Amino acid sequence: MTNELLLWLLPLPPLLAFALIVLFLNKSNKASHTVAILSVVLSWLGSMVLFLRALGIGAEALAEHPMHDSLVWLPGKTSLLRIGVYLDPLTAVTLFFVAWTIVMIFVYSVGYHNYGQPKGDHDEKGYPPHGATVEEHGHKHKVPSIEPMYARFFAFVSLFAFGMYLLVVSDNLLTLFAGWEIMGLCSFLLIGFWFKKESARAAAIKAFMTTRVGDVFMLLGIAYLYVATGSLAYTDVFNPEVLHQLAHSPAPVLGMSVAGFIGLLLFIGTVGKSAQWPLHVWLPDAMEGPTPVSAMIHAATMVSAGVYLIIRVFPLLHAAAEVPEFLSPMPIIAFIGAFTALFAATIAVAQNDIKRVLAYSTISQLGYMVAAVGIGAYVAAAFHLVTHAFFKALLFLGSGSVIHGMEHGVLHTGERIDPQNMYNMGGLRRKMPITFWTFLIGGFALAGFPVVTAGFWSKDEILGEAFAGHHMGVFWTLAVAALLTAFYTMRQITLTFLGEPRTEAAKHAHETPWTMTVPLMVLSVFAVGYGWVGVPKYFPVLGGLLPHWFQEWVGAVFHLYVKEEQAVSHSLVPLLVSILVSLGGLALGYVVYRGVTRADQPDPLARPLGPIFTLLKNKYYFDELYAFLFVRPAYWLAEVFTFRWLDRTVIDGILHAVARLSWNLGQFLRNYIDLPLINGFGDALGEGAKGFGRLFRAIQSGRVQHYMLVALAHVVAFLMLVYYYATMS
Amino acid sequence: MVAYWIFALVSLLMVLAALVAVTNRNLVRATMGLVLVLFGNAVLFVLLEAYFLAVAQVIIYIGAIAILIVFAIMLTRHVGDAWGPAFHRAWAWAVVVAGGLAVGLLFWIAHWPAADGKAKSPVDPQYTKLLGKALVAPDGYVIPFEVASALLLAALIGAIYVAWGGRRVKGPYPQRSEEKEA
Amino acid sequence: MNSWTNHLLTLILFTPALGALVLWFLPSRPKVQRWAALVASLVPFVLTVVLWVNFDFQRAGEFQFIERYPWYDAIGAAYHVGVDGLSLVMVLLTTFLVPLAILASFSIQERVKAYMMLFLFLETGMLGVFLALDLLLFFVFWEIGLVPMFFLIFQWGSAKGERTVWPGFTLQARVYAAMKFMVYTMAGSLGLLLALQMLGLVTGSFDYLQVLERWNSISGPVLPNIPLYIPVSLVKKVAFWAFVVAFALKVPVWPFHTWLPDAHTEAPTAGSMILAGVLLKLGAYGFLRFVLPLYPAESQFYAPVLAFLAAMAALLGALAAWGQWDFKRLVAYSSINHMGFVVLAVAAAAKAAGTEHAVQALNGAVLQMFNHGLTAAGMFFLVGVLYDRAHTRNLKDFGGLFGTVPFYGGVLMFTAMASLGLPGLNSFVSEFLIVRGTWPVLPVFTAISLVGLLFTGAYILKGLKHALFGPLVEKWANLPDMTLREVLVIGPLMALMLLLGIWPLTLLDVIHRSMVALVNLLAG
Amino acid sequence: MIPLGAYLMVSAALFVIGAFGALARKSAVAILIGLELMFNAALLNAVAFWRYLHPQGFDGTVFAIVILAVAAAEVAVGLALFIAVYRRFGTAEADEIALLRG
Amino acid sequence: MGAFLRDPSVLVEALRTLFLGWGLSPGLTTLLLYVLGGLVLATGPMLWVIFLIWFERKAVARFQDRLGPNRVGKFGLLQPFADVLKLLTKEDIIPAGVDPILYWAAPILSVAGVLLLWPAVPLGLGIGGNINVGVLYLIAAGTVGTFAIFLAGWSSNNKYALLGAMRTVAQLVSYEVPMVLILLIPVLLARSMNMQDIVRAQDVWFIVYVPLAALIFLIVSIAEIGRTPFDLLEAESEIIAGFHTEYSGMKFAMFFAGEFLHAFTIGILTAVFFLGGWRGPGAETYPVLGILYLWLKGFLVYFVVVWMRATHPRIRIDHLLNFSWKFLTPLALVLLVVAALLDKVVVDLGTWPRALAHLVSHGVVLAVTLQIVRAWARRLPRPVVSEPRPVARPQPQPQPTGTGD
Repeated sequence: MTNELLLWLLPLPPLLAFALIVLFLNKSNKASHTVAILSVVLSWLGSMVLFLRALGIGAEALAEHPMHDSLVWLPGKTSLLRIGVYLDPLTAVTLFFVAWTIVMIFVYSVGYHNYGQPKGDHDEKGYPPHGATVEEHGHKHKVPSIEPMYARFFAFVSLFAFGMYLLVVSDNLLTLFAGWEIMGLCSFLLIGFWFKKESARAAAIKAFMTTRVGDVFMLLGIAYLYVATGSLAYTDVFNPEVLHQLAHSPAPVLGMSVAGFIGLLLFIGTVGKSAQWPLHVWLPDAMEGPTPVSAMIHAATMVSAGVYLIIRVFPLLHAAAEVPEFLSPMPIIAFIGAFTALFAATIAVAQNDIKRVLAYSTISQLGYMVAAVGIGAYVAAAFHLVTHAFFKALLFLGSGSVIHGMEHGVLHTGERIDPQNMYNMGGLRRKMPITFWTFLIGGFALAGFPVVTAGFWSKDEILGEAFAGHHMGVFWTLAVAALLTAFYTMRQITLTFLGEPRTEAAKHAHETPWTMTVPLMVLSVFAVGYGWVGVPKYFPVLGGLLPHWFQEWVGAVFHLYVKEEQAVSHSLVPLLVSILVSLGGLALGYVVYRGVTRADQPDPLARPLGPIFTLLKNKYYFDELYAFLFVRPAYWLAEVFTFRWLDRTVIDGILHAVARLSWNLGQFLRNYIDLPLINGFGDALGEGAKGFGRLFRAIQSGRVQHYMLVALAHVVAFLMLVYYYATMS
Repeated sequence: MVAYWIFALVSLLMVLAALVAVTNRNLVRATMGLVLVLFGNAVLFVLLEAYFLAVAQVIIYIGAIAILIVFAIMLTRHVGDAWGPAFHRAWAWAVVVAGGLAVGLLFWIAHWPAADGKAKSPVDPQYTKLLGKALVAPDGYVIPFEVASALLLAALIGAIYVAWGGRRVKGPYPQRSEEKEA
Repeated sequence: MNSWTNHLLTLILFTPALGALVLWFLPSRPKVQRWAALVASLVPFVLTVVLWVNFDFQRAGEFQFIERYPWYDAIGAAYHVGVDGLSLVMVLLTTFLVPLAILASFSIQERVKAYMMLFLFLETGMLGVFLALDLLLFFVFWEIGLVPMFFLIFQWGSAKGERTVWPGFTLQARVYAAMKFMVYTMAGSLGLLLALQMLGLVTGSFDYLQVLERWNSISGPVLPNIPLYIPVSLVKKVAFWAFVVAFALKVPVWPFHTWLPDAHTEAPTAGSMILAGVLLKLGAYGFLRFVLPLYPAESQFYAPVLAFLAAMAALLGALAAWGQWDFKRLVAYSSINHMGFVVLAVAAAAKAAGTEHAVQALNGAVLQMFNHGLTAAGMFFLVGVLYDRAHTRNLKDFGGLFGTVPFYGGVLMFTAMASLGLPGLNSFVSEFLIVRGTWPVLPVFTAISLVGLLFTGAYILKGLKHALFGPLVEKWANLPDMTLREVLVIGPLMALMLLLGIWPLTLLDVIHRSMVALVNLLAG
Repeated sequence: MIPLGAYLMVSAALFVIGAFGALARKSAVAILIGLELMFNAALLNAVAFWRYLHPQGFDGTVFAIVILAVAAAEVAVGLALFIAVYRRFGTAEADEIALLRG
Repeated sequence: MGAFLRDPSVLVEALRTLFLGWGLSPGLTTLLLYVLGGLVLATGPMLWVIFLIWFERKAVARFQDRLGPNRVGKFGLLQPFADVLKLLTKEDIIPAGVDPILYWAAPILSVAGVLLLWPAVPLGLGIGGNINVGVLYLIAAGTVGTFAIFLAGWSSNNKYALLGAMRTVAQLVSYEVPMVLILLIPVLLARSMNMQDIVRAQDVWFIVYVPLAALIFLIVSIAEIGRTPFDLLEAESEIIAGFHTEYSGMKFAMFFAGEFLHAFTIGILTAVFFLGGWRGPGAETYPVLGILYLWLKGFLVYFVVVWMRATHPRIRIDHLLNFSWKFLTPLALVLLVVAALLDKVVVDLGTWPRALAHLVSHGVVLAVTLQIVRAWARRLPRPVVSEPRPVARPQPQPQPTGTGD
């Protein structure tokens, strides 16, 4: 099979699986997960084949001549819009991590949704399973029950996978946007998967609407790009000449070049999708979905898509930044990224929900990537994207495993506690060893534990680039964020796994089945190993020993646009800072939270930080702020202003007034014109005619012939008269 | 030459028949006189090369009007019988007026220069076809044509209504009361 | 082209009316009437497919299948019909939707014969508007469409509710809606009729092509043929606004839109389907067929005004939809929102006459018309399905239906997403094209409209949220899922939504060719 | 060729005879017969004028056709009235039916 | 001979030369030729009637399982001649109180009315009638027959004769309406009132185009000639012999001959309007052959008429009139309108598609008509034959009240 055909076919198996499950297989759990997993494995296989073939071609060659195929999709007056598939080194690495994480998440989902367990006692569609009672060895006890909408889950998640594959293999922004939006829909469906839960419903809508804000801007950006270049394909748009032209023509607003403006608009799409401040609010709420979905959104697909986009359009941003007479969008991007990284990290410190911590850490890490792009470190951003995908998937799946184990305990003991609250855990390392070790690896990777973990390499590269590029603000912000990251990661590990169990449920927690642990193990391999393919050249000792394959591979894509930098003297400052914050944060976290022994104990930081802690715990009151600033006024605008006031009162009021006026006019005409004047006149006429009739009734003989006689006599007389005058003249 | 003879013969016949039609006491005979006049008129039309009108004359006057008259006579008993005087008392006045009319008309015709005129040009062989088209052409005679149609329809409905005589309409199989009682 | 297809348009146009007459003679049993009406409406669809097959797509910008017979020679009016790409698409939409609407109205129980006959007459009226190439004929069909719709709303509208017009004068809601619909549209038609007659008088013909040619070549400061010495520019302006108001009422453009929510809400399900699916397109079609070609200069001059109104429609329509708790009214307002984009595109095309932008905008507009026909019809139908079962449309009464009626839920989700403009489904393509076409021309209004697009998401999600999501209301625990008939109605709609989303060229090709012709015409 | 005057003479004669009949007869049917004679006279006139004066035009023939239609309508209504009157009064003598006398 | 077969007018030309050779003036010659032609046209059919009488008696007899005339001549062929002789020699009875002129005029008009139809009939290519308003002429000439019957009835001074005459007039006038309407259909299809043109237009016989119209025409024609099942005018059981009760001898024979000839004439007319007239293989080349074809077709229809006479009972007078006014007239009107509209659309399609379109339209009209008739018939009250008798059935059980509704 040719590469291009394979690329075309790549997104299709999940779509087919979606269609099959929705239309035919929704009754059978086994068939649906078989089909779903089979489909993603097929796509995975295709991705791997393509990846290997891409490796065979080599970075430079592939960057020069990417795999590309397209066909006409939309007509235009002068040009046709083509859509197609595309594979260059960036696509290849993205495809790599997407394929792996998706397969792992799919396999994990089988266990997570309790496949093979009995049906719940009173589970119903739209609520999470509540557990089933089974009789074992003569006594009843509760065990987790299978998800009532098992097949539906696999259908949705397959569609999700389709969206991501579509986005990745697209050769143009339009199909990228299509995949983007399909994922938006899927996130809506999956966050609201337990649709009868009020919180899930609200979260789903919040996710969709918040990302849609970004999407609308992005659509505008795409449209603008289409206007400006007549094409949306990367090959056409990122043509140096086109870029040059875009970068040198002014945009209507903000003093930007067209390229910069389009880049900014597209970036707003990223802000929405990758949950950057100020559109970050949806992501933590998205935890309402099942955990595999969280992993899917946070690692494999959605948020990665945002960063992927911004890296993908980097040539555009870069071109815009190159022209000094226009405002560059890059600082904005860097600012938002760095700010988000710090901002989210601070919130994460004060969260108790195991998934929420991770959610904020995702926002924070995405901020890293965005900031990296903002300072021009696109390769570092891509690198962090990949490593983050692996370890974040690992962490989410791990946390899901923890929750699952906790739920088992909760069901067993019947305690009424939140199985997601870290304060209710503790000491799980003994109960769930595989989960513990894999989680530990993931956590350390997140924290950037030096040298060993992938997270260290990628994060270090970002810091290094920031330092090297003299973006000191970004550098220090990110460094602080890294410290906080290490801190809350260790807080999480300590609270969850170390120490002693703080509740009965934690004591009865169980290791999860193999379908869940195997993905954890596989991902932990990548969480460690993937870092080793991208060790920077300048790194002491190791830099010479290990390959810096990633930098060369992805960098090849951008060498076409970015001039080779002069050999920058690489300082050791960022490296040291990186190691310092990582280890310091970890240590600090362990020290502070080591002493938590009771479930209802207040957070050790609560007292020293005081109101700041409350602020952090309430996420800086952003939800409330948005509700006050946007949501409530919008509701008022919609219900009261537009509908009740403008439509019903003003416009309809005018109409009704006109109607009433006409009505009254008609009444007036009838009562004062028609009846007295016109009818009166008619009546008078009739009366007059009657009078005449009375006068002339005498000559009515009633005999027809009489009348005729008279008439004819007149004719004769007339004839004679005429004849008389005719002859006279 | 033949045409002259035919014309003379037919005209004479027509006048005689007309006299019969207005004087004969027996209405059926009077009607037959009328029919003869109508037929004679059709012959004159043929002489005038108005073939279509000749045929129409026969169809409408003889085929419809005369038959209707006959029918009416037969539907009303005794009316067709030769009974009583044909004219009412004031018939002399009628003679006077009709005579006056006759004198007037004859004078007119006699003194009208165009009266001894000859036909200007022959009739187009396609005349009937053209006439048909003219009758329904919007810039032709469609309005008189439609008015005539409307008139005929009105007459049709009116005649039915008037002659109906208020009889009740019954179903095709009137239920006889005996049958019901049985 | 053989001689049979010479009369194809006439056949398409009058088969429904003929079918209605046949219906008259058939027994009044509902079953017979329904199936007969369905068959009668399928015939034009089949004929339209034949038309589609025989259509010369290379010449989509010209009128084809022209039939011309003198009708009223004295004033230069003729029975003149023909299709170009634009009409073809609209005819296809009409003949495609009507059978589905009739199938959807199988649930009508009372006075089925009258209902079906009205429906078929309505189809003829709508088709006539799309096919007519004679101004007078156009107007006649324009008005013909009103009458059946009026009765459909008036007689078969929803039974509940009333509206107070002014204190002491309260009407039943459907009566109110029907009257409003009728009076409103008639008011618009008044100006249209006058303007049409003026055109006919000035150019001496009612033939579209001749009017087009002569009207645009009028030179000199004073109008010919009219013994009033009025300056041409003034007349053109007034006539332009007469046209615009008539069509804007029909589209409808803010602030002439308030009849629409009432009429759509009160009409029977199938009536709403057709109302939203086709009748609104009449207005947009009028813009494309008459306003732009006849008044290129005025359109260009007043494009910002039109764009402002359109942007308002897009924004306020979406907002008002969001503010609704009546599901059907919500969908009704969504039509205003969607059609606002069409008018926006028209305005942009007028402003940027002759450019690539104009072509793209108009492509988007026509495609949006078709797409909105599909999605709005689908949404109305689905609301109707829900109403048939629950006898309420209040969103507050629903909840959690996704578990009870999963199939319905899926279908509703699909259709709603199509309406929202999810890529991969039809509306996205048209919205994208419109934005692409309007953005460079009218950036501010496009931006306003895009805010509307944001709220499109909001109201769609609101509907889904309250109907499908949330805690289950016990009342609806045993709600039956969709029947086969209902699936047959929505199935073709969904198939087309998907097809057009994935492969818009199926329609866009012909639309594009005709729009290029139109834009070239505008550019002169 | 026969001169126009000859036709006019015949027509005049018919008209006068018809007029006399219509004026003098007692029976309603007979009056109708008289009227028909008058109609025919007019018809003959119309056709004769057409033939002699405007053989290319249509006015005369159309006029004749309208006369035919009017005559037919008149007879139909007249006879219907006649029958109705006969039913009502038991007679059809015109001068006995004078209820409309003022 | 060959020349005559190709162009029969050579005979006329030969005669004309002959007469001119005798020294007659051209005008007189023409007149003479007209008279001669008229004589031939009048005598031919009259002689043919003699054969028709024989044929009908024989055919009806066969239908009724009898032998029919078989005494005079071979197969009784000479029987009609014998009858004619008998009638000629009978006493000419004139009842008292008859109106002498009209009484005499009636039988003559009766035959004349039929013979008047013949000049319009195209006998072959270039032979026979070629009147441009031929169809109108037919209708006009048809009225003469009506008059004859009416005069006969009225002048006889006989109650039954008058009743018969009234029935006849009512019947004939009623059936003239659908006949005229139906005749307009072939006129419309041929775009001409000239019967020659109508025949020439029938590349495909019009019966293929408009079978219903042909059927209606046949029915209406039978009614026009007053034959079974429409022979109310001489319903023996009700009004003795109808209008010719008081006629005997040769005057009666003329009525009789007129009726038979009329029957054959409508056969010929049906052939002309719907069966392609004189058309047939070779009729264009040898017009005389056309006369033969026409005769055969006419005779075929005549046979159908005889057949109907032998098989159908007479129908009631009110049915007769209702049938015309409430069924045939509306149907004919609908057919006419449908044909007119349809033909406007399909006229350019070529012969067969056009014929097919018309045929299909007739199928549709027939189906709709049958539906309507069926629906109407269902609503008719059935004549009650007898009250339903009480039938033994189980005693009704007392139903619990309040549940049914």
